[in-house]
Amino acid sequence: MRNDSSRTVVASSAAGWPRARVAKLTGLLALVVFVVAFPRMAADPFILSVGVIIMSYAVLATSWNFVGGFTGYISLGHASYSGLGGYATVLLILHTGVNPWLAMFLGGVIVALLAIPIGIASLRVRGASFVIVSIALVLILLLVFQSWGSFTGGSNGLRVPRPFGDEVLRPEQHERFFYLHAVLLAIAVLCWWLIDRSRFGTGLKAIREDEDKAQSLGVPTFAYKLVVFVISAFFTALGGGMYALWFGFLDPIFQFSILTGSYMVLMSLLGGIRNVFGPILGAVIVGYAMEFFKAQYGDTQIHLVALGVLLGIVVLFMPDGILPALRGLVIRFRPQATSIREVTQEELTRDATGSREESATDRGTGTKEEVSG
Amino acid sequence: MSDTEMQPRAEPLAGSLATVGLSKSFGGVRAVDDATVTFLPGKINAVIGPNGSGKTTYFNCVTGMIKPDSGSVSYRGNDITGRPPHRIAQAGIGRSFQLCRIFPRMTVLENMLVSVRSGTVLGKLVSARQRTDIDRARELLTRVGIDHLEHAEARDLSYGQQKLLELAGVLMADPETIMLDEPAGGVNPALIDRIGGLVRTLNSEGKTFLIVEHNMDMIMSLSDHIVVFDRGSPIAAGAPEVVQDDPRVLEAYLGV
Amino acid sequence: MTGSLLLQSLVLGVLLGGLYALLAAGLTLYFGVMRVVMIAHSAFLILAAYLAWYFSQQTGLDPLLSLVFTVPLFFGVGVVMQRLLISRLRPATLTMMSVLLTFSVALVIEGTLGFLFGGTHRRIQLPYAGTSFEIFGANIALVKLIAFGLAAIALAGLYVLLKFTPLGQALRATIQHPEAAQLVGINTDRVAGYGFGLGLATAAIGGTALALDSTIYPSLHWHWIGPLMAIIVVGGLGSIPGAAIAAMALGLGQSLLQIPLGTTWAQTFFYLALFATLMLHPQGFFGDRLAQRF
Amino acid sequence: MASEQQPSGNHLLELVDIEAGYGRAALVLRGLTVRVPPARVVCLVGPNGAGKSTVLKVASGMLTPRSGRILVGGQEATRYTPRRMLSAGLSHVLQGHSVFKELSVAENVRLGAYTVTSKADIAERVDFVKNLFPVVAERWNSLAGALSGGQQKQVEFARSLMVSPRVVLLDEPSMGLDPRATETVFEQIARMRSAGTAVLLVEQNARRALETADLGCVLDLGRVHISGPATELLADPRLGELYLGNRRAAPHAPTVTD
Amino acid sequence: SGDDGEGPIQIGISLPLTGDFSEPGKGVQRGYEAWAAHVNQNGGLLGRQVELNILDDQSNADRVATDYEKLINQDGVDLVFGPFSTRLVVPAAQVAQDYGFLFVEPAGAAEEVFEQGFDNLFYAAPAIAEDHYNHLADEITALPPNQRPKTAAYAAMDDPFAQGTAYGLKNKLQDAGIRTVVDEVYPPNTTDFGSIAAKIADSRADIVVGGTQYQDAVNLIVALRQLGYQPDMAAFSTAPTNPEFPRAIGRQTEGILSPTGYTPEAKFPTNREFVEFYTERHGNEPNEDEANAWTTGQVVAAAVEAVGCANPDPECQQKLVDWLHNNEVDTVVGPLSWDKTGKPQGAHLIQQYVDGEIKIVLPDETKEADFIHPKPNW
Ligand SMILES: Nc1ncnc2c1ncn2[C@@H]1O[C@H](COP(=O)(O)OP(=O)(O)OP(=O)(O)O)[C@@H](O)[C@H]1O
Ligand SMILES: Nc1ncnc2c1ncn2[C@@H]1O[C@H](COP(=O)(O)OP(=O)(O)OP(=O)(O)O)[C@@H](O)[C@H]1O
Ligand SMILES: [Mg+2]
Ligand SMILES: [Mg+2]
Repeated sequence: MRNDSSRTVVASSAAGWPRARVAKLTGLLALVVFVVAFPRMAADPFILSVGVIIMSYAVLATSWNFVGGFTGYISLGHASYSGLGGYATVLLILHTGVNPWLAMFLGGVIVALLAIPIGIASLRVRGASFVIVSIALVLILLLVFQSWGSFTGGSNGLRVPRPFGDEVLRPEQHERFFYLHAVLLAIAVLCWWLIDRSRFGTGLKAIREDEDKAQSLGVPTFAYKLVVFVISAFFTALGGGMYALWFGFLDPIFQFSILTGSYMVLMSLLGGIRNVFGPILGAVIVGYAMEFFKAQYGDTQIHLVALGVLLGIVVLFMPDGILPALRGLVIRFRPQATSIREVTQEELTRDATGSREESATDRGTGTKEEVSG
Repeated sequence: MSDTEMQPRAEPLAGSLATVGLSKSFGGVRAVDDATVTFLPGKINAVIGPNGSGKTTYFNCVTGMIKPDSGSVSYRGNDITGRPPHRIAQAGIGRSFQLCRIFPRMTVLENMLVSVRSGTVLGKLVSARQRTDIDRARELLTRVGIDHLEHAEARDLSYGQQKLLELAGVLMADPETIMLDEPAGGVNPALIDRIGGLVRTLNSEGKTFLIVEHNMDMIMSLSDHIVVFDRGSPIAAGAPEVVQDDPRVLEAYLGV
Repeated sequence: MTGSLLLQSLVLGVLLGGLYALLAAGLTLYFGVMRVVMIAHSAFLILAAYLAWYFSQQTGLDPLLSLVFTVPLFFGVGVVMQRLLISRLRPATLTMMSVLLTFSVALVIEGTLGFLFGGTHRRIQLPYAGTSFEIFGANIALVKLIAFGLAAIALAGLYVLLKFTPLGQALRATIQHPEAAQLVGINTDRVAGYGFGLGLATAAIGGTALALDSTIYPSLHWHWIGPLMAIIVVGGLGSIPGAAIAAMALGLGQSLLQIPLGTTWAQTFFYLALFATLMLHPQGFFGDRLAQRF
Repeated sequence: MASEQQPSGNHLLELVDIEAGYGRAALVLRGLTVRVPPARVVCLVGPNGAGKSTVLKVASGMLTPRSGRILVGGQEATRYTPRRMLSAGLSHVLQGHSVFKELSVAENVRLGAYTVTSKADIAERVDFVKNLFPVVAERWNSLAGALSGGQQKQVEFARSLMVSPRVVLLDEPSMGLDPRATETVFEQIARMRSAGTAVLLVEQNARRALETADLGCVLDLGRVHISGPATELLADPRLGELYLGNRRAAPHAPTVTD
Repeated sequence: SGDDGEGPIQIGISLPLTGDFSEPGKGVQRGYEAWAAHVNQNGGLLGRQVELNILDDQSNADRVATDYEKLINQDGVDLVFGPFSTRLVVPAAQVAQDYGFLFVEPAGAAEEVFEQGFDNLFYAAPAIAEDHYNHLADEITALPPNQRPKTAAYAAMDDPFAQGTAYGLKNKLQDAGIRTVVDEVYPPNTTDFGSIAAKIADSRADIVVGGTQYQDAVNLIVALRQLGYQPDMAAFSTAPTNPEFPRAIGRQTEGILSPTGYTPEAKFPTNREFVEFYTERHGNEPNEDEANAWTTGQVVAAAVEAVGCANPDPECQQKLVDWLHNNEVDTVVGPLSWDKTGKPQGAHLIQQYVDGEIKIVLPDETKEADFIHPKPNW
């Protein structure tokens, strides 16, 4: 009656763990080396400036991913915080004359403070409503910053004083900003990683899956959401502030644009929102693709079409992002394995009746983590 | 203390869960209607009643998922009416849902680590998952017999296994009072026995249970005290043998 | 401010509200009924507007006649889009992924329009563009009235279709539980396709109405997304009467507020209304949505 | 069991040698054969995750099997869509909650008769189910999603009664129902049988189901473990311990191990 | 690149060929290309051919900066010309400044552009936005008291250029005692002008002034007509000079005023050559955008010829800058000279639709038709 061969046996991969970890560490190290060496390798300041832009994208996407990746709340309006961060930084410099870096940090803090009431208002709703609110926020800020010319410079825009003074030439400035962005990115990534591993992160992921259930398990969901929302706004604002210092000019139309926010979402999803490096990979791909499409189809609107098609393909065929898709590919080429050890009713009953030791040898094998490395 | 009569309105027992005059209506439907109930601490309490008699709504009101229109809920002498669900959970009341709810795209182990008994957000942020938590999660999974699925994504589990996972998740926060909404619904009879055994063991360790169930075999063999709901109000309460023969119960519930 | 200005603003507000209601109707449909966040809706509006413009440009006929083919065309496109794109999304992540998928569709439409027609601002030249008649001292422009009429007809039709026909019921059933709908004999693929087609058909009408009294250009759709989204949230996601009432209220409000506040600050009214709705009544003011069950 | 590979004419529903699974994942059903004769109730029991619901999904065309044949009334129906299955006379009630939550109870019930064209028939059926389940009549105009879990199940069952097919697939119809409603459901199943309908029933309330059923199959890990007349299965002590649960919740003494 | 006398002179330009500013952007492109063709036909610059390297900035400020970065660093251009739109000029000028490049631009007309402290920037047009209506202001203030308008309504797009034009006139008319009864500023994305028009109509202002670009002017005019408002004078920036304008408005253009920096009829020495050359290439006369681009070319060419160098070396570029600060250049829009900030010192012409044709009516020296006042009904 009972058929033993029906149980899928998965080879124990006790040695798999360290190997996976070594691979990860090696990858990380290679990444760091690449980032450090990039400015030296860049053929000219233009390449370097593209590098700075991609870095900035990576910072913004990673910052976005604090909310999007953990809680599953999709904000299409994160340009609000990068824009506010940029303006806060520059207005602080212009009006109080503080050191630009201090201004950038204070800008981040101010935006984080602003994010508290915004979060309280907008995190009350989920799903589609939240998306809409986030869009509305950008549009409202655009109107305010555009109209309140006396304070924000209005549609004339604001010119940003150069943080390093005039003696630092532009290529040199690119290089410095590349590293500064890299440092900010590293901090954001570290922070994301820490949260990912913390109980707080587990609570946030639970919110993403089932908010009410999480609350019934004692997770103060609203506080959790708010905290991560503020963290996200803080990093996004720092990213916006740093970009403003580098770019040197603020125009409300470009600061508060739905497209900017959409790019953050696109980049994160493209790479994979459940992975620390997903948004970075996404930023690199999108940044490169935009340069590529522009170079290829620059003076027609075909570049928009190309970007749209790219995005559509990702959504349809790699909905979890590239990193998970790649991992899926790796798994598929490994020997057939399921993540679940199948158990017959008999074994279950036997387990229940206390013969634990006997079945303990079977247990702990063939787990998902080990299979996927 | 007598099992057979309903508790007097005024003084809920210290250490027990009780409601006084709890009511909740939706539109014209009085889902819970002036429910005054006291549950016995340290015992297995059952809540039975026909479909739509307000059992789930009652649970929801007690655990703060729904704000009651009137009445109060007290737990261990504290008024917990209208507190948000997570505060109630942190006060030591854990619950499961009628339609099994787990976190589908998290692994079984991660599911276990969601429970929060106390601590600030900041504390949770700083503290990485502690070994002790993981060990405890593993122990509970072993207890419900799904420890071998530790790294599987919860959505890959079969219905019964998900039920067990939900139960284990509730236990993770080590609540003193555990409210289960139809733990046996859709579960294989062999597993029902297993759940029953687990409930009994935990009860002997001092946990209080409130169980909503339609499986009369399970209720009758498991519970110490039964509260019968009909049309939103408790109509009878007492020991299984007593309730079983109450004509009101027979009429309302068993339709005899 | 004079009384006549007030009256004039009222009239303009009502007419504007009608147009908003039509433009938001399709969004409500995808959103409330199908859980799809259709960012591309306004891009389709602009596409329809371009088709109307192109039609009248090429034939010299009244742009309204273009409806004869744009409505069926858009319906068909909607069916195809649902079948080929939307239906491939996983239900669990539908809301989120549909944002991106339809965003990409919007980019493609904008890019194609830009490619074909350039970035030039176009305006249909109508012999009756400036025609208006006076009622109680307020001027009503003929084109605005036509747009309003189109909106009223389209909305009423949509409402009846959804509420009182088997298709409407089947549509709602399909969205709520596709498997069960299939098992009672509903051709869920076809029905979901029809639902999407209907939404796009309203975009065809809305776009044409829009083109009657406004210049159009490929990136115009970005400017419509915000106000339309605000309308459907205030109206309660998924409620067509709700969207219509909210559109009317917001249109009127905007029109009246413009007198004391000016255009810019009056525009923020939409978003303030949105935030107020969320604070006071998150499920929107007219949505007959189910209270959350646990 | 495995020897009866040939379709035989006198069954209303036949699943022969079915292998099926979800997506690219491993097989769930591994060569399973189930036959339902006319006017008989066949009950599938088995542990959670054994593949019972999957059997029904394959039978109703919701899941295409990777191999094997499906016959309805002796006619080949292997790659039918659910709608074709429905018109071939097969109806399926899903496990769990499948009411249309934001439609009224009335609309839900009426949608059950989506394929029925005769207005009179529908009206008659509506009266019938209203009588059968008081809650359906009482809450006729409420949104179905507002009902309690058990009430929703009743609406669902009522919805399935709006048509009278030749073969009915029922996936745990008694889950979450109170004893009275459970009885009603089993009575209806018996009525269907007397009307000549073939019923394939999946139940976790195994003892009660086997009492109503004519034939029983025990499923485990995607295979038919044991099958036979329901009364025999009920009497089998090994099955009792493993699959049907103990009548009295006795302390779990280790009994069967091999 | 970089060494003189070798191969063609590379000129880097970024233009909004797609996106919101693509229409005027393409006009500027035509102008630049015509200029380059003309120069090359006539022996080039310093005896070298010129070659344009035009990138599309997609009407986006981020892109425009990246573009100049690319042109200067990767493509190694010898000279750069400015992009279109005030919004894009400042970030572009910053890049050019940082690499020490001369930056002559055809379109950054708003006052603010010249307040940023750039010393390499020159606007290649007769006047900045605020001065566009100067001739009209003079004409109005000179009208006999009984004909002089008493009240004025202003509606301006919230855009540095468009708003600048309207407010330049507003300041002058207010000083002359003409009351402002409506002063509306609307965001660039406004498509519904009903309410603005209602306010203007309700005020019954004698004149209406639009600080507009194209689409908003058209929409505003239609909305005003729908409300039956008939001013004595209606002036709109930019839009009326667009060839699409009469088609969009229909026959009701009569009497509408607009400032322009250029007219094909202008009698400046090089203009006839330009108009002929351009008309031959494109089959129609050039517009303001094309003319401004051509002017930019002329200005840079004059400096290059005078200084005798055209390479990215900062020394050469600085010489070009210095030369332009100290000299006047003859262009198709007249002789141009600049103050320290790069602001030109001239004024715009005023055009008006007369018998369905747009004609210069002010100032008197260059007028092609008589100024019509009051304007006929629309
Ligand atoms: N949609 C699905 N995708 C992937 N795997 C699935 C899916 N549905 C079910 N499975 C898997 O198929 C197996 C059988 O599932 P099925 O639902 O048929 O079990 P069942 O016998 O009905 O169990 P229960 O009694 O819990 O309802 C389980 O291992 C389950 O994890
Ligand atoms: N969110 C809601 N909106 C409207 N009515 C509701 C809601 N929740 C519950 N009700 C109504 O309240 C009553 C009690 O429902 P409840 O779910 O508490 O019953 P129950 O005792 O748990 O039933 P069951 O045994 O079927 O689970 C029902 O009549 C139901 O229709
Ligand atoms: Mg219940
Ligand atoms: Mg099942």
